[in-house]
Amino acid sequence: MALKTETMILNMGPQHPSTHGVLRLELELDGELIVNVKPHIGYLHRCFEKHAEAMSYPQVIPYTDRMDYLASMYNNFGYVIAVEKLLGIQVPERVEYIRVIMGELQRIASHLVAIGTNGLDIGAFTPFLYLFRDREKILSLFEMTCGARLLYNYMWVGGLSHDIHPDFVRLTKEFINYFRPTITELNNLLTFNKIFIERTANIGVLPLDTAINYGVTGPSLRGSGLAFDIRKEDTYSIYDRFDFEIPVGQGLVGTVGDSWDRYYVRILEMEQSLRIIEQAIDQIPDGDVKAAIPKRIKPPKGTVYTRVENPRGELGYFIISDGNLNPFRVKVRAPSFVNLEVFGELCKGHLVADVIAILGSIDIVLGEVDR
Amino acid sequence: MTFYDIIFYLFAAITLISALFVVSTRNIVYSAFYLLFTFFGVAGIYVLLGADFIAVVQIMVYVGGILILLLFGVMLTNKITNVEIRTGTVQLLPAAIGIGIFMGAVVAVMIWTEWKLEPAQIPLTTTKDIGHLLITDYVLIFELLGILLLIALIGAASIARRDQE
Amino acid sequence: MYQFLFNLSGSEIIATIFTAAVILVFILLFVLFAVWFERKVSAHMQDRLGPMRVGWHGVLQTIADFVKMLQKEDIIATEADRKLYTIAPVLVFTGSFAAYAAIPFSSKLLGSEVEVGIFYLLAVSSFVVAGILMAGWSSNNKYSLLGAMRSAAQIVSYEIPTALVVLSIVMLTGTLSLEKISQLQTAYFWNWNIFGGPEFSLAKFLLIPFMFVGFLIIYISTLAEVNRTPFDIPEAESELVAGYFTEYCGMKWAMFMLSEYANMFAVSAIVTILFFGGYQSPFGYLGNSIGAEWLVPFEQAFWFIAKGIFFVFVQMWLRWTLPRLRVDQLMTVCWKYLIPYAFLNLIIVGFISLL
Amino acid sequence: MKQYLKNTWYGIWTVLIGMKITFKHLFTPAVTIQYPDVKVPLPERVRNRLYVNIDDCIGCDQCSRACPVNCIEIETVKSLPGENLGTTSNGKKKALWVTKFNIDIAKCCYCQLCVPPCPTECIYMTDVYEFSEFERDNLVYKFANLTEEEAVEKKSNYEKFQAEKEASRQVGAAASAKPETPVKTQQENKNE
Repeated sequence: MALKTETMILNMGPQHPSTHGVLRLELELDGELIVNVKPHIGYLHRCFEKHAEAMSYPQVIPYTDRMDYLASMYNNFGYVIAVEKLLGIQVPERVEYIRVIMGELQRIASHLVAIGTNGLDIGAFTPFLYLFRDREKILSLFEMTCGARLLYNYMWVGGLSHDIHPDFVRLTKEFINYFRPTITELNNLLTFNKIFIERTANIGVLPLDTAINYGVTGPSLRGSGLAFDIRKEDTYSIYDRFDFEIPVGQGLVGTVGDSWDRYYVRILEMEQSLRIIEQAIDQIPDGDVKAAIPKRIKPPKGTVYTRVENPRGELGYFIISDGNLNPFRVKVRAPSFVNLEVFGELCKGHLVADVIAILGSIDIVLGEVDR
Repeated sequence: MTFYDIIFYLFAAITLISALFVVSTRNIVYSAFYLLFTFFGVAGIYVLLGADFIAVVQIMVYVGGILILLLFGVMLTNKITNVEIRTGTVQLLPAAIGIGIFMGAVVAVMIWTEWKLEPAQIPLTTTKDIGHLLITDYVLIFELLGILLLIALIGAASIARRDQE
Repeated sequence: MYQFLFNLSGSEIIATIFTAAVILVFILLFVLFAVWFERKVSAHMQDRLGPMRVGWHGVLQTIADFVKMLQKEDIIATEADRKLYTIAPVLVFTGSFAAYAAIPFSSKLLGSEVEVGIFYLLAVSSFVVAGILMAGWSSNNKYSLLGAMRSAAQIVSYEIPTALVVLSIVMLTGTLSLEKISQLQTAYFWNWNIFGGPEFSLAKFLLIPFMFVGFLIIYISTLAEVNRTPFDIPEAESELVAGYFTEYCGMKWAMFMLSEYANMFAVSAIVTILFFGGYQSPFGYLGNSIGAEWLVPFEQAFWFIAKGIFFVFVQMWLRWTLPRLRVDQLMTVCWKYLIPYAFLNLIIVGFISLL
Repeated sequence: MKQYLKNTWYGIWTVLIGMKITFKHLFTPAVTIQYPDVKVPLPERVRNRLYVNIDDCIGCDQCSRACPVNCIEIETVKSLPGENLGTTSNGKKKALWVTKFNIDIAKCCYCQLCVPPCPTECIYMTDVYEFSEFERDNLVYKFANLTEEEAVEKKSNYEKFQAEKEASRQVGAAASAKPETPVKTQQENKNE
């Protein structure tokens, strides 16, 4: 028996509490089932790429902070690597080690927010606050080092803005010891909670070929079962010196590539990041962190593309230099933006409540999507 | 006029007035909500008659079940944005004749029946007696009704089921 | 209490109004306390402090909030249906207030001794549903309507497992009256229904596990009936913003909150009465042992409120622990898990109580 | 059927585990503080409100050029040959009157790019972080220690001096025109 039905358009966002910022979703609903999703972006567009053309090379760094404001360190990291490649300078060992440690701490901090907000969208308020409590500890480490808690401007072309604090090594070790049990607690409280599993397992399954076709990277791709990590595939900095694994989604409680897998990959990645930090923290050589910083950054004519494994995926910087003080063009391959493309595909046939669970598991930052 | 009389007239007024609105309001959603007050008034009168069990059943089944279902239907078919379903008046003359005859019959029955006037004796509890009667004298009917409802339930579920693709 | 006031004043009207007023005052005081308590419980569970400024540890915070709410402008959206929009919060509160009429706080302090008490409680909750639907529809907001629909579907379905468990208790005690059910589980805690009731026999011990299952079922389903996490789908702030009361503000919104917290206590009271001895003290009465008979009702009221608040605390505890279910999973839990278990439980309890 | 029972059990069990964890946390001390009463000690490198020690400033404009958001505005007037402006604390001789040194802290992005270029280390970030204002204009911090009259005076002095020099050059009609001077004035115009 066919009844004549109509779909309903529901506007979700830009002021919706769980669209992670100012994303607007236009949902086409059949009852509560989703027929189609149209993400509308651009509410946070700040013309980063155009702006960078008017800035000198070091002045761009504070702007990269503001793209993915949950992983500022890593944005700096990618940018300075690109400019250093353009300039052809080698940074001191000490700088490389500190950069890796900072980058991995930032990855943990960023994943904590991703996991926490994913839980929060599903209704678990308490784990979210526990994770924020732990993130604050990482931010304190950063603050101690460079004086800022969110937008660091810490990595400079050819070096760092500050050397690490004398207490940094001790406090970081303390943090690692403190943080390991917290992950276990989180797993007990949220990850393996039956309700959480029901809400995320088999929801928003992203098959591997779709993921590759859309260019999805980062934990979202690894959740679908492909161990692709730029830290291993296209090693930069000194990542080849550390022993770590690339966790992939295995479909422990559902299908490979579902929301739960993407979530769980992040938890496993935090553990791997802890491993990297543990290895690196004892090996930091002595030296000057500002030795290689050039007085005037004026790269020769040329282009460069570098990519790093940002907590959200492949963060690429494409820089064209025309030999001036300002870059001619800075193009960013923002992982959140690319990952968001696949969102509509994931939501089809799910319920309204799943939209936010899926969105949380993709983990986008609107600052980076819109740039 | 005692306290109970006042309450009785209150409930009666609620029932009648809201019943009037149910038929006279043009907005269907309003009608449905007025029906709520009608049911409520009737339940109140049941309580005053000492039929507390029936009163509660009245609220539970009619308000909690049937009315909610009705509201569901009305609200989901009515578009949320401004388009309102309204009831109109059609076939005024035949309806008037029909209602006139019906009213006449009711009034005639009211007048010509020999009402027994007894001092009111409100039974303390009715629940137990109802229960006993249901599983002794009326057990067959009770069971049949149960089966009927079950069939209706299954039928409804099978109609409402999404088509398998 | 009604009888007492009636004797005192000699007027039915005054007695009625006073009884109602006492209950209303209790609800208001309880809500003031519960809102503060909820905030403190959630804060301490999340390693926070919660409100600390107004009064000792913020005890007067709710009053401050209430004053703020009174000052708020009463905004009604232009496209909203004014009449229904205004009635809805009143209707919702009426529903939860009416439930209190039948709850026995102690052997003396009870609004009305309704013979079909527990049945009545289940019935008046349908007013809340109608109110919620009214609020959702009249707001003229898609989120509100979705929230109202979900809420109505949820409350109507979860009435079934509740009723089934209630039925098993009714079979055990042979009465529908809340007052009588409380009276039966007298004196000490091992006489409570959760421990198989007052009669000392083989059946008592056989009943314990099934009573426990029954308690779990009714607790879960009442949780759903008052829209608390993990069943707070109708007002899920992360998906439907606030569900049926998205558009409300100021005192009208406060009415919804009032009703929500009043309902929390009401369902806790139901659980207490059915399984945990109602107003009966777990350890005997001080008033009886020192010969001060007048003390007993107060002691009973104390125990009743204490038990009620304990279950309210558990509700809060669950809320700050669990994520929320999806709307279809909510129905799955109800129809595929709770109802079969409740049904099975009902049959087994029926057989055992025949022993 | 087995799956069904397992689901039920798993559902109840994980809820209980979660409840155990939250109950434990009910008695752990809070990590938050009562902010305006209790304040977190800030680390020494903390980056908050900018401060300029104007006594040390030589008006070199390096910080202003390093700033990515152009929140620092500096105006200088060249000193006359006879004037002594004193020295900075690290021994540099001042040569410019700093007539205007405004920082619009509302624009500032706290990136600290202005600090390292300063040759006299006179601009730095302090640990003051509570400086909200009701008027946005109050967020423009004026660091120049010359009063307005003094600034006008210095400016006119310099212009007079410049005019005199020009006049003497024209009078002398010598070929010793310095190419440096017009460049300087141009830059000053730009700064205005």
